[in-house]
Amino acid sequence: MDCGGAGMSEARPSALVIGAGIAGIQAALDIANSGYRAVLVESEPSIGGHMAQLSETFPTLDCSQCILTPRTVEVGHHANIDLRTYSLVEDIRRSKDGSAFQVRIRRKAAYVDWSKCTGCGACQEKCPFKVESDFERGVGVRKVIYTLSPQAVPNKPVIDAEHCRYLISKHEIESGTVAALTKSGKPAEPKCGACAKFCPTEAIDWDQKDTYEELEVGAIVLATGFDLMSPAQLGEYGGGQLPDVVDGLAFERLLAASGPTAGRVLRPSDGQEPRNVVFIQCCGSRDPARGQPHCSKICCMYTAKQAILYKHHVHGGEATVFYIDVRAAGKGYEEFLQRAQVQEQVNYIRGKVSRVYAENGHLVVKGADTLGHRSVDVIADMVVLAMAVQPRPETRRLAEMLDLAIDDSGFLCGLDEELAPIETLQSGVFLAGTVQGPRDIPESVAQGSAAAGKVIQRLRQQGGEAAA
Amino acid sequence: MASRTYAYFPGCTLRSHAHEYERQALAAGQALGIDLVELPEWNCCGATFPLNAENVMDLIAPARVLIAGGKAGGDLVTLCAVCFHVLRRTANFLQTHPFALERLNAFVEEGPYDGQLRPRHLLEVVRDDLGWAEIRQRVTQPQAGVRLAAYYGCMLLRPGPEIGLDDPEQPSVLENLIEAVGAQATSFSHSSECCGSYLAATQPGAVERASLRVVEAARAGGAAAVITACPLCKYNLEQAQREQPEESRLPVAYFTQLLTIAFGVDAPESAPWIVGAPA
Amino acid sequence: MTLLEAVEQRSHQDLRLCFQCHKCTAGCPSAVDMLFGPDRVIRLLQLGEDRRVLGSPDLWLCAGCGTCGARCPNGIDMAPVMESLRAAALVSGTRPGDPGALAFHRLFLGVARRLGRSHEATLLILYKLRSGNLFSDLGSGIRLVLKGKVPLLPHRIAGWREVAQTIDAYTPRAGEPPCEESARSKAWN
Amino acid sequence: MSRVGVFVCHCGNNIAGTLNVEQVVRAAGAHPEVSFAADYRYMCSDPGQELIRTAIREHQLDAVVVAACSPAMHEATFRKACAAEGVNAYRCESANIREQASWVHQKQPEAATDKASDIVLSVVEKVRRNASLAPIRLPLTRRSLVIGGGISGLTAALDLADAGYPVILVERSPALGGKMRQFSRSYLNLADGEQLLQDRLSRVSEHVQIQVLTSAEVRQLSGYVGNFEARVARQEPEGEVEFTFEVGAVIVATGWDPYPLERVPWLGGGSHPDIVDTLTFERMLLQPEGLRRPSDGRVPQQVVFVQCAGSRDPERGVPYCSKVCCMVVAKQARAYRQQVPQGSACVFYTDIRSGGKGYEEYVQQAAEQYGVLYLRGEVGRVEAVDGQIRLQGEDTLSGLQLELTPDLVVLATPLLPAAGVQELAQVLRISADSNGFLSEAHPKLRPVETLTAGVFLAGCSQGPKDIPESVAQGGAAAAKVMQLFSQEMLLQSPTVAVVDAEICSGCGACIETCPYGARSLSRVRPVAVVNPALCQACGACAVICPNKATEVVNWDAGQILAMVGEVS
Repeated sequence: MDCGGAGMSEARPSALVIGAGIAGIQAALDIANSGYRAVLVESEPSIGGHMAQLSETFPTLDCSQCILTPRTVEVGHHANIDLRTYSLVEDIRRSKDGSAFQVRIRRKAAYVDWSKCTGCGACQEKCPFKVESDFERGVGVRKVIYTLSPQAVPNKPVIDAEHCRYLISKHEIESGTVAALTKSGKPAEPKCGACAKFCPTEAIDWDQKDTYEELEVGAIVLATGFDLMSPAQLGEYGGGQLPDVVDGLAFERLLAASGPTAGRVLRPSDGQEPRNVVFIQCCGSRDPARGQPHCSKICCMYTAKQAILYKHHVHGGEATVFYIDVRAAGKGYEEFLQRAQVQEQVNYIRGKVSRVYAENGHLVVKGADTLGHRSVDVIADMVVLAMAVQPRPETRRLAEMLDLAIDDSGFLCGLDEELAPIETLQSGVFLAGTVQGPRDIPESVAQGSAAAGKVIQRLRQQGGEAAA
Repeated sequence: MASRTYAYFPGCTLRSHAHEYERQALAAGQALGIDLVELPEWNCCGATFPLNAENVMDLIAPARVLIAGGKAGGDLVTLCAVCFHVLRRTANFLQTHPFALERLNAFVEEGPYDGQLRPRHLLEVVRDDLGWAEIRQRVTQPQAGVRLAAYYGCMLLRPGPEIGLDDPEQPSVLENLIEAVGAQATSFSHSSECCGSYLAATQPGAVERASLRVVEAARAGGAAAVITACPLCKYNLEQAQREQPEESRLPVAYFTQLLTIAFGVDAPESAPWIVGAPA
Repeated sequence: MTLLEAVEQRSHQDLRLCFQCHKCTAGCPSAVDMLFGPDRVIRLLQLGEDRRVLGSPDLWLCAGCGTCGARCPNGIDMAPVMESLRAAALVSGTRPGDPGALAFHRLFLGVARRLGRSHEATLLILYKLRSGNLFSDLGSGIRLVLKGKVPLLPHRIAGWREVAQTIDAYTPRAGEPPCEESARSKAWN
Repeated sequence: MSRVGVFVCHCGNNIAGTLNVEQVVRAAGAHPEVSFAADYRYMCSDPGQELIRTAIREHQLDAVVVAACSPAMHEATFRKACAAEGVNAYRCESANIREQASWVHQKQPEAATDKASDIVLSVVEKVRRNASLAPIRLPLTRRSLVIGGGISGLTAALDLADAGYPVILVERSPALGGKMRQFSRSYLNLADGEQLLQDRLSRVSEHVQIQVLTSAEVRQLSGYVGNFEARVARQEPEGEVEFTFEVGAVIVATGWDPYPLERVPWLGGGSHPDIVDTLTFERMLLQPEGLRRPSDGRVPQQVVFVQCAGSRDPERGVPYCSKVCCMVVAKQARAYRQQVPQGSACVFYTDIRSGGKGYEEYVQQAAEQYGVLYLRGEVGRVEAVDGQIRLQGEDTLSGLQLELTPDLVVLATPLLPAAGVQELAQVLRISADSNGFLSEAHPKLRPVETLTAGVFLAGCSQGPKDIPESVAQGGAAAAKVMQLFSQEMLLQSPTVAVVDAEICSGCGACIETCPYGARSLSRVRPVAVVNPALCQACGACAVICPNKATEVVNWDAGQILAMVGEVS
């Protein structure tokens, strides 16, 4: 539905949506398309969340970026959405009458004046330093001045101050660690600064500081999403030690056409095409002893998808999945699993892997087949760990700020987890997506819409008329 | 160099099979300013930690060692990985089970034991009290070019939360020690796999297979010798190779030997990784 | 009390949590020599197949290395479970899956008798009997012990009278069901 | 003379990895009416759109072709960018060189490049003839029709009513509450379904904005988004009474029906009174005198639950997973052990699917605290022999063959789409999948929409779901309706069929052929007229018209011939 929104008015009732993954995006769009203002806050430089990292989506194998970018572009241009990326919600206080919230937002210093930046990309091209990219999950690099992807919304770069040569040396000079005068007696200059030299609009702002903004909203949607548990926490699989043992999101990046290998599956250690890939499910999930007690819900399906895509990418490649129970509960999911097992000939072995270690340039996967009652050692070129889905660290902070209930795993609790999953103990505060627990994209989208519905309801009840 | 003094529990094995281990440890300790003072009165640690402990009788042997250690004052240090394992787990158990401690104290003559001792392994002393920099400083005969496999086995590592000597899945203390004396720690896939342990008495076949897998993995990593802290591991790994011609066996040495040779206490030619190692 | 319950109580491990992921068996250094492997031992206990469990050689093949316990998602350590099962097998008189192991235990008992009950070694030996484990630093078996080449006994030791007097009460007797054995036990706080 | 701009997208490697983008730019640039042609890595990105906007300004472009992905993806993006620079949105067209060239001809890069150039040039021929248009504006009725009074329908109705929009809630059975009404309890709440629903039911019945019709069915739906007319028939003692409602949106929440026990004969379904399905067992758990088995009223001492009793079984049952059974069985086995502590409960399963918040922990508790024995394996056969139930199965984990003689067998049979939903789908002009569940517009991003504007889905009508998911979907469908109702006027694409009344003979051939019912004879004079709100611009009328009196705007014969001419 095309809503040619009118100009923005500060007086118009508005809602705060925290987190711009698919659930937050959906909530913001539904709120905005109903004529209310949505302030969408995202800690990363651009929106899209984990969905922007995915290669293709199950069970239809739609390209994730392709179906996501129409939404991100719509958000970026929507007259009713105020986008606050690279920003964090610092504080939330309820107003005296309880109907509204005072919100304090901190925008992190990006060292780039976005109002001047045209997103031409010259800075990224000229920056001489590369660091490991979180977005690429360690299997790719980015420049120190960076955007998350070429289709980023907004497409404005930020400077990673921790690795920026200029900012580091500037700090050294200012703090006196380095002499203020050079040997020749000239004032010491910070090194590099290539981005600033090549920026055609002089948008690099070395003195930029964090900025703060206060605003009032009538409702809040929490959609801060999830993180994957770090593979380094599973030492027996060589996580964090063996380069060819990667997590599920890293493998998504290797499969993605927009990823660091342009969609070729190449193992990180030597750039060779792996002929044999082992996927291990329940890595840290269903593991109260050392990981998370909960089931991460999405891994069974994305592993089946990754195994299928791998077999499409590498002809003659062998894919083996170790699992405990295959959880293919969703529309078309069981059929998709059947496709993986039968048509695509992915080997499914019921049993958990005890250890992965390197030997003679390969990985030895010590597994077991509980159905065949035998131990199975698989020689693999690459191992993909379906790491547990867990809440992001800021979720707990927000829960404390708003006095919300959290469960044993750290996810937020709905007012009634079954009958009122969107509402919370606090009126006017709603949940959407994986902030509440692991769930897949359609469930997150439905929750995003449902949360928007609650927001619209509340704003209408508060008497604020939507803009036409 | 300031001298550090520790109470020292040798255990039976060091007075029989592994007297060399003790000699090396005392010598290396001297070089490092570590004074190991043997407990005036001690008995066997019990050799296994009772996993189904139902009464204090099961714990009395290690508990007596702890009592003696407590009387001696300061930290109690051991060398044998088995003794260390039993003593530390017993200490943990008594610390977290006050009722058991109470019953024990009602029973033994030489008590009471306050439950607070945390027995330590010499490796911990070297790593935590001295640090690798100090080891490096003391090295006079750097073992450059020597490739060694760090072998932990089970007793030093598991159960991880109880033992707490190192990361049970990715330990590093032995590797760090090897690097500190200038040698190179090889990639060793079986560094914390079990050698078969005390099944040697009843299941020699199973132990031999398990131990040979460990030896082969060390060999595959290009090691000239296996470095261990456990007399039982050393025994099993050597026994497993006894059928092989002597020159093709992979030597197994205590980490203390690495120190005595690197510090110039023992002659370089006594090192099994030089004498026995393939060129 | 079922064997499952008795073993759970003695070993302090919750075997009903096991969802048969097989991670224990996949990492067990002795699994290649076992008949079932640790995961099926649990499964058979869950299904009440006690005789098959007690008669299996698997109990005697566990080296207690703790690899299973270190990695089990449900935190189950099989080493104490196997130890309880060994004790249960001995007292129930089930023919052990490994007759050699039993003989070894009996022989040790004889050694203890020969040395005399008041002797300090008695405690040690009985202790070993109860645990079902033996410290194999003794060389390749008992021969060395019998030849007296390995000093089992500690040096410079004080009196153990109070210990010796209580040993009888805690010595397991053949034919005693394992559940009573554990009923006698006291849970530590 | 037009001033057309052509913008060729690399789509990362999706397009540029196969075909020669520069060559396509050169081919387009050679067209006499193309004033500007360029390529870029991602045209949909912000800098890509900026490139288009700058070019419009600098080269005074009055029409734009973006050669990129399918128009289903980003046509709206590019049209907005053009409109922002004053180029009419309908003078911007997408040339699909990804799905139609690079993706399908990956092995023939040269031919793909030629084909892409042809596609681009043919769209240039079209766009230079495109008229500037304005969207059609339509009024709308801000009242909705919710079909189905189960948990998702109730949630949707309440959300809409609380937002101030009136709702007609139609329920086929005599009472609201759906299947949940029959539940002994839910996974997490101890109260029975009736109690859990109480708050919602009383609020619905008291709400001034909700009109409830029970024992009623939707017979017909005419009209279009924002302006539907629904005919609802209600069974009353005196006979059937028909109502007509004008509504702007429809939410379908028709739920599910149980699978007939007789359809699982290999599990003894229908052969013995003590072989029951899970829904029946729910009622048994609620018996005031305690749990009694149907045959003789005794308390069952050994209960066997069989999961996937017909689900995940394309040969004998249904191919899909019914999703809720693992948790339903865990809940029932726990409840049974609570009611009959000395009884034993075991569950045969293939995979335990406890993916949901707290679900894994819930099943682990069933095994650990409630002593439910889980057996991994299929049940080969359940049969009644001389009144005794015999069950053969295997525990594949231990390899044990099991022969049991349980007192009661509970079969977790599949969830079926509600009876009659196929007919309803036809009435609503929406589609269903091969299993009979209604189809959503997109499985990932449009889970509660259908391809028919103004008709939305919620709950199990779309596929098996648990309660929290059904609640979320009910809320999501309501939000979609609120979004629709917040518009002052509905905007509709103006590229619809038009009739040249001077030429039209009123023969009516187009009325017959129109699949959307968008055409009729004018009441004023004998010519065909088009209802633009219903027209989907399929062009069937243009083909059938013997006089060439009808055409689709911006898809006229001249344009199509010019496009064909460019390609051939």
